[in-house]
Amino acid sequence: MSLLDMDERLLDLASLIDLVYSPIMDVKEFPEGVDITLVEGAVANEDNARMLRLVRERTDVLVAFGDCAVAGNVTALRNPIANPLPVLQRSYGPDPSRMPGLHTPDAEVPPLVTKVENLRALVRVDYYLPGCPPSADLIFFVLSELVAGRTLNLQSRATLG
Amino acid sequence: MKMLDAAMKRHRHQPDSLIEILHTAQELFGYLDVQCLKYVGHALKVPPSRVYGVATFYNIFSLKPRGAHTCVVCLGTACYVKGTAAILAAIERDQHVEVGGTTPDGQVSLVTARCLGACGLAPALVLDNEIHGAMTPETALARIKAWTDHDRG
Amino acid sequence: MIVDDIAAVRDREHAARAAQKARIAVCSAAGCLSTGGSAVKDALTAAVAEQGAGTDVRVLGTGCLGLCHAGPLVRVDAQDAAPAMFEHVTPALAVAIVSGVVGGALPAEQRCDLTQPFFTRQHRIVTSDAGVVDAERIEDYLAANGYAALEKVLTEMRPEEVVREISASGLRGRGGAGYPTGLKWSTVAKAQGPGKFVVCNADEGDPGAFMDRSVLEGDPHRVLEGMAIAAFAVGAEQGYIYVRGEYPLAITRLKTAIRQAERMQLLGHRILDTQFNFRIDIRIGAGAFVCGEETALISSIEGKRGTPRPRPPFPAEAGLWGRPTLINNVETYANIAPIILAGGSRFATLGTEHSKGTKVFALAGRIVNTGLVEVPMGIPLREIIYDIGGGIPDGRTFKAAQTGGPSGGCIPAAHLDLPVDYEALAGIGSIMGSGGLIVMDETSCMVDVARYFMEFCRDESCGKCIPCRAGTVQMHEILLKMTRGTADERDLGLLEQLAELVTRTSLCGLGQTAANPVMSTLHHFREEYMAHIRDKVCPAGVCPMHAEDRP
Amino acid sequence: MSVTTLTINGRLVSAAEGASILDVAREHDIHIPTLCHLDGLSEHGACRLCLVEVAGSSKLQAACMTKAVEGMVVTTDSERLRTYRRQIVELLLAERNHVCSVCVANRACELQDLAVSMGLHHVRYEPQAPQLAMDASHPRWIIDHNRCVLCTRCVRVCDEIEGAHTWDVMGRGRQTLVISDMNEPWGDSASCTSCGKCVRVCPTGALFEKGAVATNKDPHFVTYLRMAREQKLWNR
Repeated sequence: MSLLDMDERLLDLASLIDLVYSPIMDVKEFPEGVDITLVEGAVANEDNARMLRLVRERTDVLVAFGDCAVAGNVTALRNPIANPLPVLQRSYGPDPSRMPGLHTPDAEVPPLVTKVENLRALVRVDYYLPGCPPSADLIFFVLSELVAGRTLNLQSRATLG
Repeated sequence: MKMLDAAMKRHRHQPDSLIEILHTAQELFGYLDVQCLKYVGHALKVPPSRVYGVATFYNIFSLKPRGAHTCVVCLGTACYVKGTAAILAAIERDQHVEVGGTTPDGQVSLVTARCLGACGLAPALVLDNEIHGAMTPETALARIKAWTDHDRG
Repeated sequence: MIVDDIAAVRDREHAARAAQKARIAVCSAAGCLSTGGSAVKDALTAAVAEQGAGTDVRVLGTGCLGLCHAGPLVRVDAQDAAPAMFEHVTPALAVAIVSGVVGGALPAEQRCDLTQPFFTRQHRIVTSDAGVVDAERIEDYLAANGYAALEKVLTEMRPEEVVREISASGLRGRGGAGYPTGLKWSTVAKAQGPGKFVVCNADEGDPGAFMDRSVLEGDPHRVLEGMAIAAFAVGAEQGYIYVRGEYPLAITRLKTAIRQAERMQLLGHRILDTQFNFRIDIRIGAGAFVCGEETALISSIEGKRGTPRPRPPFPAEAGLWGRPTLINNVETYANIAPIILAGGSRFATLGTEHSKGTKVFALAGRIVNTGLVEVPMGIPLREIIYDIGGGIPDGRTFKAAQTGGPSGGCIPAAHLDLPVDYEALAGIGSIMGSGGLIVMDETSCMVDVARYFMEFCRDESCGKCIPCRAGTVQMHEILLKMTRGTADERDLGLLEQLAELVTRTSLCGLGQTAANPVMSTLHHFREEYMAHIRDKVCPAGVCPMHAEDRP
Repeated sequence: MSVTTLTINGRLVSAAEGASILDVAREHDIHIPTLCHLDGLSEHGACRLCLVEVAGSSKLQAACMTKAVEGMVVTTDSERLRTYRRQIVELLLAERNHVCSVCVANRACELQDLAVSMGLHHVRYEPQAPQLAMDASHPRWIIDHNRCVLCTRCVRVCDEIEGAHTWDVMGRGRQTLVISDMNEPWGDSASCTSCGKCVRVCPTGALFEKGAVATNKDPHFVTYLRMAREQKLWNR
């Protein structure tokens, strides 16, 4: 959402990029030969892990976008408990029929991983863009720099949280 | 309690004798419970949080009661090189007890030591204050079984 | 008690000895006791009584006889006969030995060859009383010229002369770092103010080290005498011995020894009828490795959590309760009396240029002769391991020698000819340490050994400063990943950076040396690390090399 | 009072006798990062962020605990020091559960500020994610161990200023934990006077007021109390 906070600056960016994959686009398969990918969210289930590895393989510059991708953040709050099941039971009640697919993973619902990881734990990350959410100004700065082919140096512009 | 009082008196209730007094208390009662710690702190004029801080800093002090028997597995380098990890694992498996814990029936407490200084006899265990050297998983389990068979009848 | 009385005790003891046919020494150090040493001693004593040899034969419990793996050990010193030693002695053999002594023909079985290099290559200064002095009898220590050095110091020397003699000897701290003892003494001696303290660090914490334990158990008076001389030299009247709680026998023997010495006016008030007063109290450690670090040890003696504080100020200026405090370890104090008696310059003839005297090593691990040895400084490592130690058992090959415990490093075969002294060991990334020497063969994995020591440091970190508390956790985490085959080269880079951080920024010696085992194994055995990281293989076959449930 | 002259980062500066390197640096607007230090409390010397290079010494020295000495040449900022400081903050962030986005002290936290000032955007170390408790038994305040950095400011202020010594530290190494009395719920503490000083000196969101969002704390709070008590000076 904070992408949209860039307001009219989005139009400037739009003229410089081709958006080839996004959750709001009807593209099933992550394309090859992508220049820049912003990955948001932590790795919480096996499908996330598979997807992340695929993205890494097909992307030139991978940016961990937001605190969850950078550090696990809220997604990783369950890590001290080690096993996701108690968290689910606490949220959805102990009755397994109320959370089909979670007790016994199926094709629809990928199994949760025991420990939520940030992106770096699984793949090489080129840049980190922290913030929960990152500010629109910062996103604009990062995208402008990367699109222009410059090496990103955030220094003290960004903060976790 | 009388013997504890006597020990504290011998040290003239000096706050710096705290560790010595905790040694005495543990010898007398087998472990240090909160009531005892409060009593000692009060007598030596040491704040409760500091007493607790000291008692939990040192490995030898136990705030939980120990089992009837104590098995200390040496994890010193010489013992490690000669396979003490396998002995520890065997005891944990066989007796269903983790390091620092006591078997459910209160018979055997399992603890580890940094080094017993009996490296010439590695791997070494201390079974109820007696050092046993050149142990194997089998001989260690046999020794522990001897206790439990005897006591569990 | 005055000097003449002490001389009388010595004379009586010598006379009694001259009348004895033989002395039978049973090793009463913890090693032999654990293999049945006390039963052997009981059997010997009973047999002597039964055979009516009470006046002819004396049975004594002495300090470590060295060859721990062959215990219980019994040594027989008969008049007009070469000494003999028996190994793996049983109560039955004990009876036979006594019969042999009485009858004039010792049993031939289970004899220990005293001409083997294990015995002949040693040079005993610190351990010279083993086999001669009964650890629980002050008379024995006196008969072996014990407390003669204290007497000499109190009656013939001025404090600054004592310090000068120790400086001239070139003695360096035997606790690990090797700080010149004389320099330390002179700093404390020069420090102003009353109420100075002398502390003996007997918190022998390095796993694999039991030299101090043997000295305390076998010859406690020698340590007390060393401390008393130090107290005289620096001007202290109160001493503390900080002993590990894990050494109950050493504590008992020290308590006995202090009581005996006080009774003979060798400790306490007006020692040997001079103006010198010196009292020693025992403080029992409670299981914290960090308390071997001197500022942490001070906190612990003060009854607090054993956390260190930054130096300077050094304890020599502001130590226990803010007073100037001299802290040396057991072996250092055990060297003092011999130096005073022989003279500092004589002591300095032994050893290398910068490392004088002898060093006691505890040999353990994959070596034939496990036990306690005392060797001159500068002896090549190869000689200790192959000649004295008897080499590697079971036809295996030497891989590394670990010295200095969790603060030290692993020395590979390429450096076996290195002379053992402070500088040489430091030069190859290890340290002399307190004297633990653990030998490893090809069944040990160096990555796993590094992980083992890091786990040790992680668990023994006091938690005060961040680099040590959290840095050891992360280094252990990375080493664990390596042993599970889940580490990559990024992790290796992180490990090396963390090693530097923890070494350079930690508050005390524990943290500052915690990375040594990692750095030394990385330096000497890098290919083994790479096998774990790149090929996911543990060449020694020790590491599990499979991940637990990770995504 | 005699004056000492020394060089910091190439600048010749003067110092009052007995002043620490940190005191002198601050007086001359030379910034040295700190965490466990707080004006008015005894020095702890444990965070190691204020380590500086002193010419002639092979070891780095903690600026908070090292006295300024005549002729001393000090470097407070170098590539090496920056690397170490950054690593230390990273280690802290990985040690417990510092989740800025859901923390009451977000944007009013000294740990977060340190990270920002170092341009630290991610942590390379394995997050330890320990399972730690939160104690909300006190009627006004909460202690959340997930956010504690073990600076012991609370322990020191409680002991040195309030005189209650409710807080201390238990365990050791990574098991170290700040406790009240015999590791009892804070709300049950017999020694706590509910003065709230501990909350006011906490650099992170470990000690916080119920129902309130933390704001930046007054770094001179303890100095003020000391001045007021010892010199009867109440000018804030």
